[in-house]
Amino acid sequence: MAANPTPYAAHIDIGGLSKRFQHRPVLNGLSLTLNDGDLCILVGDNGAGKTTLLRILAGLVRPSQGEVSVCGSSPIGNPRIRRMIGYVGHQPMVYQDLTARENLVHYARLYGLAKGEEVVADAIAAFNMAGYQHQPVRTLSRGMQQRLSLARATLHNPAILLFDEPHTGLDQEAAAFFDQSLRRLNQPGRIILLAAHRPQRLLTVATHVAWLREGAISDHLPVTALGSAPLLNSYLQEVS
Amino acid sequence: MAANPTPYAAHIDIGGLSKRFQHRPVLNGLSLTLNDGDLCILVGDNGAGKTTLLRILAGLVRPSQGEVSVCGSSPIGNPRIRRMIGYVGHQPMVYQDLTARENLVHYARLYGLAKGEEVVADAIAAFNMAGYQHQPVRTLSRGMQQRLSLARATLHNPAILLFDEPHTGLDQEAAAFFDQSLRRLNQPGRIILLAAHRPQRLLTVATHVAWLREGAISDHLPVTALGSAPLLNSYLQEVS
Amino acid sequence: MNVLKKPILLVILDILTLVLVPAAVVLVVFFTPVEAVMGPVQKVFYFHVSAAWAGMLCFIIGAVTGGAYLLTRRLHWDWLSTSSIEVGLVFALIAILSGMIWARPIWNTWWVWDPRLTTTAIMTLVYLAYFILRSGLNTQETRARLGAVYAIVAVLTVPLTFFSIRLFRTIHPVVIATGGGDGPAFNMSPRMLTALFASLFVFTLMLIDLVWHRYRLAQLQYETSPEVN
Amino acid sequence: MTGVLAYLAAVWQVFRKDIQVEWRGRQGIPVMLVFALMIVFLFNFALQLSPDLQAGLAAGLLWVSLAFASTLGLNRSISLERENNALDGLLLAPVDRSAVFFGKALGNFCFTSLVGLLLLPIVSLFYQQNLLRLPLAAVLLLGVAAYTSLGTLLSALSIQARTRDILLPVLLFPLALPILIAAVEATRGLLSGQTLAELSSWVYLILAGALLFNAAGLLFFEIILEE
Amino acid sequence: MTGVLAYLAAVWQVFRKDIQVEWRGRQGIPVMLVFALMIVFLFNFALQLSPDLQAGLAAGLLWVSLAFASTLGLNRSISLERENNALDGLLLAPVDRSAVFFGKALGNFCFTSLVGLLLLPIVSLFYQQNLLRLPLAAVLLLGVAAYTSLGTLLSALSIQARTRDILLPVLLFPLALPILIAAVEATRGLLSGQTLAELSSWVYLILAGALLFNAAGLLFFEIILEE
Ligand code: HEM
Ligand SMILES: Nc1ncnc2c1ncn2[C@@H]1O[C@H](COP(=O)(O)OP(=O)(O)OP(=O)(O)O)[C@@H](O)[C@H]1O
Ligand SMILES: Nc1ncnc2c1ncn2[C@@H]1O[C@H](COP(=O)(O)OP(=O)(O)OP(=O)(O)O)[C@@H](O)[C@H]1O
Ligand SMILES: [Mg+2]
Ligand SMILES: [Mg+2]
Repeated sequence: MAANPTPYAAHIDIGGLSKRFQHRPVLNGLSLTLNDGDLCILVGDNGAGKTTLLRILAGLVRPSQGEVSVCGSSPIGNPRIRRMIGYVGHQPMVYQDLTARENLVHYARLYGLAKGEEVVADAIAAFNMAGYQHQPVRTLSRGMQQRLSLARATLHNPAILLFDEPHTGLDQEAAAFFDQSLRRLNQPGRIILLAAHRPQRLLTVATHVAWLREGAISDHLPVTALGSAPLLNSYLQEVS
Repeated sequence: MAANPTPYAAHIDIGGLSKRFQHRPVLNGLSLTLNDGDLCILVGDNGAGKTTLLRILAGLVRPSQGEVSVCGSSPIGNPRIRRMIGYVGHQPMVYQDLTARENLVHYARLYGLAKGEEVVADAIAAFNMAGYQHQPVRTLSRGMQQRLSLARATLHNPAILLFDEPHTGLDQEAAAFFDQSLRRLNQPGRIILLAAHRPQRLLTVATHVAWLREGAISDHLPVTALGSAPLLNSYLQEVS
Repeated sequence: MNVLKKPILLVILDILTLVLVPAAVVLVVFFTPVEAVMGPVQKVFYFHVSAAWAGMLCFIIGAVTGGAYLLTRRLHWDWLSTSSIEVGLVFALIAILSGMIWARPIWNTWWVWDPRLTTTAIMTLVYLAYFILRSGLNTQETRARLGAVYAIVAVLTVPLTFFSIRLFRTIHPVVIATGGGDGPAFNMSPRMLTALFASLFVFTLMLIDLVWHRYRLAQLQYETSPEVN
Repeated sequence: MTGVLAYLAAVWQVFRKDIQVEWRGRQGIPVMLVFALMIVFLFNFALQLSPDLQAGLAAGLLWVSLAFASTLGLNRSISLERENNALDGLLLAPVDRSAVFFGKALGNFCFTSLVGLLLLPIVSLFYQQNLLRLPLAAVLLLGVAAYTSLGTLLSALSIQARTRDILLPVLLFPLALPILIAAVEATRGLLSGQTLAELSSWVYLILAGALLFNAAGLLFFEIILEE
Repeated sequence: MTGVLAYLAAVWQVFRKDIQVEWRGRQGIPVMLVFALMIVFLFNFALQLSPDLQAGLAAGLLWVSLAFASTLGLNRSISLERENNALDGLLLAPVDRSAVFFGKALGNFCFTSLVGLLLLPIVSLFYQQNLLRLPLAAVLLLGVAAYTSLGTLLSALSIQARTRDILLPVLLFPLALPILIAAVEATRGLLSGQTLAELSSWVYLILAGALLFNAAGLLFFEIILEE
């Protein structure tokens, strides 16, 4: 997790993006631009399409319509772009029968990391996984798996970080550590997009908030400007 | 979710409970008594054994040692006791290919609920699932599945409610609604045990807090007495 | 630790087995008559039958002790159950191999697709599957619990194998039959019978000895290596 | 009395849910049927069974293909319960776990026997034998009942293993072999003109299997499913 | 040049991970082997293959049992990727998706051919034929290569269906039939004393299949795997 991960500026540009499942539109002409150094929180009701949007950005889902550009190219079918993306989804995306460490080493190798072993050791230490690094994932508790998933996604120090409810299952300590990491990760050369349902704790870290409503981004503004958006503000504060 | 679900008082009594996986003890001589009307929040680090404890109480896991009594009997192999338990786990426990409504109807029938259709309709309305009640579960977002899981577990109006991180994936509105339901559910004749990592929002609802540490309950006290337990208090407040 | 100490009874059993097995070999080689038609190969007979008997007995013990585990939930029974099934598997393999060695000269082939042979092979596969099942399970308790259930269901193949020569037409001879099979059997002289019973007895002793050792191994494994699985 | 009724209601509800899932997807039965047909053809090709021999083979092929197809159905039936931990939901329900066994076994029985009955005219056609006879259908149903109840039992064992996706056939085939052989023999006998009475020993063997395996389910299902 | 090396490294890493999982569980190969043996026994019994016929059958049974066993391995190989969405992790990795295909196919090839080679002496024993010959092993490896590369391709298709657990054999068997027939014919020919040269048309057929299916994997795997 060193400084400036890419030689050029990170950038995400989405224009007129639509995604339909069957005939039901989930995303409907969504546009969003994220600039270098942004840490944008994505909020929205259950079923708003946050996961769908993140998966499209990660290149895992093909949009039905519209333009998606991550650092200048479409993320679909483009290994060079994939190299720059780290994605944490609802599932940990690891092998049940391998241990936590083996999974990380596997990913390090797959990403061709030069100092794989070292990076893995660092990640294990950082996420406090040393105690169970040699247990098969199958036997890990939910929070342990979530830590592993976070470690996996940040291992290769990507320029674009996509987090889908990353705090899920983390205990207080791990959640606090993750918030700190966010602060550290949020630098020039990187974009972080983070979907969350209770983003209050993140408002001090984030630079922007985007509200996904009825298939499109209804509001996208700097955290400092939240005062000028009473609706979004009340949505964020609804319950605390 | 009518009043007083059981003719007699709800009661949970755990004595000297141990659970080992292989040789590694996860629970180690844990004792805990919950009385009628308790709403106890179970806190503990990742991997502390919260899920294991709840699954043992639900009769899904056999303890290695010790006594577990739910309303006077062991929950293992006892349909009469199972009738009184509602459990929300990390997984939604529903059929992917059936719709949300069909799943609920299935459970209503399995529990032999007299007015099954009505109860299901109420649950769907309560958890705001009307919009997608006819979608197969496979296509539901995480939060939608969690609502379904909550509806499923409370459908038969059980005397013992076991919730494992029930807020996971719920949006603000659903989480607020769930907190209200908790308030409503917490009555004489019922015990609620709820595992949570960020229980601050629940402290106004709960009656007790139990801290699972090193395989046993290190603290178990009324919320009102939290002031007298500085360690637990600081654990709860660590990050907010 | 206490488990490391070998029980005195086991020591006696060890010695008995060590003495009696060679004695049985000597008995069979030197004191039984050479069978008229088949010649000296026929002497495989004593070990062939004894191994088959020992294997089946082991499988039955495995089922019974599996049942005991389910009733008591004490891991000792499970150790006994797997141990005897493992030893039984070895005996079953010996029965098959010795049968093949016998078959080669007299049926002029290593193997025929005869019901007795096939059911024996299938019984062996059933118990191979038992170990595959166990090795795929994650905790001691699951292994014990599901292993016991499987061992009880699987034991059905034992009577089936035993009676297969009665159920199906077969070239494998029937011996213990009262009515007699149609297969080419040979007449047993009293000395042959004595030797047969002697070797049956010795194999039974050996079975108990082996199972006991295997049981102790399971116990030691449990006590010493907290296998992370 | 109400106990018995509640028990039957639980069996019925588990069964009904399986039918519902099958109806929703309309996939399991077609896949099984196509697979069974495929095996019939595959063997004909790969083993180059000579035409004169084929008459006697009809019974064997019928049962082998049915056994394989049924394994698919059994696998699907249990993997349905595994996704999203739906099985835990069943285990939490206030019903006897043996009722779950009978419900699942009933579903498997219906699917496999449907496929079997559909196979009869098809195999008849390809092997110039008339398999469409009442006693033969009876043997088919009986054999399927024994096979699927054993299969249901073992599928609950196999999903707890790490290789859950592939373990079932290895556990099931050797144990089911006696039943299969008896079924093949009975079918062959019927085809060669014998009556059911003459084949009674085979039929009894199958019946004994069906009873034994169902009894095992009744006794052991609770034990198998606890964690 | 570095591109090619990176590509090969990716193939190797996917393959290596499959080996690692297999090594951890030590389950897949034993299950496949026992299953193959079981089929050999099952068929003999259920189809009551007459002894005089059996010599010619060795080739057919070898391939049929290997095909079934291999399907189990293929299923396991892909269902490994499905649990916990591990496949998404592979798809996110900055490697060509065709490299994922070749990695998976290589793993499947190794497992199945190991089982096949172990089967050779066993089938030899049971069918009084000497199958332990070099040309026969070569045909075996070639046939397995063709079969498993097709299987890997189709397994990626099948997991996206609702009936993912059971669809693979139905897709795979009919498409693999030409390969299987060619392999059986070549094996039978070798057993009856012909040389590889005489059987070259069969061998070429298998070779063509292997090349075609691998080309298909190269071309289509990316398309198959995107959501
Ligand atoms: C559970 C399995 C088996 C049992 C209980 C068993 C038992 C016996 C017995 C009691 C005899 C002596 C028959 C007599 O003297 O009249 C015998 C003979 C024989 N068995 Fe087995 N056997 C078993 C499996 C096998 C197998 C798997 C093979 C071959 C691979 C085999 C090959 C033979 C042969 C070649 C003979 C001599 C046949 C003859 O005298 O013509 N047996 N067996
Ligand atoms: N495979 C699918 N087929 C059909 N509909 C789908 C599919 N996947 C998602 N959907 C629908 O798309 C919508 C958005 O889902 P998505 O998972 O993106 O929501 P989300 O914003 O992540 O919600 P949550 O906060 O609950 O995680 C939902 O209405 C869901 O039902
Ligand atoms: N099947 C299993 N085999 C081995 N160990 C297990 C198994 N299930 C759980 N464990 C271990 O038991 C411990 C407790 O797990 P559990 O899931 O109960 O924790 P938890 O308190 O719910 O944690 P979290 O907050 O992360 O959900 C962990 O160390 C875990 O590794
Ligand atoms: Mg989501
Ligand atoms: Mg947990």
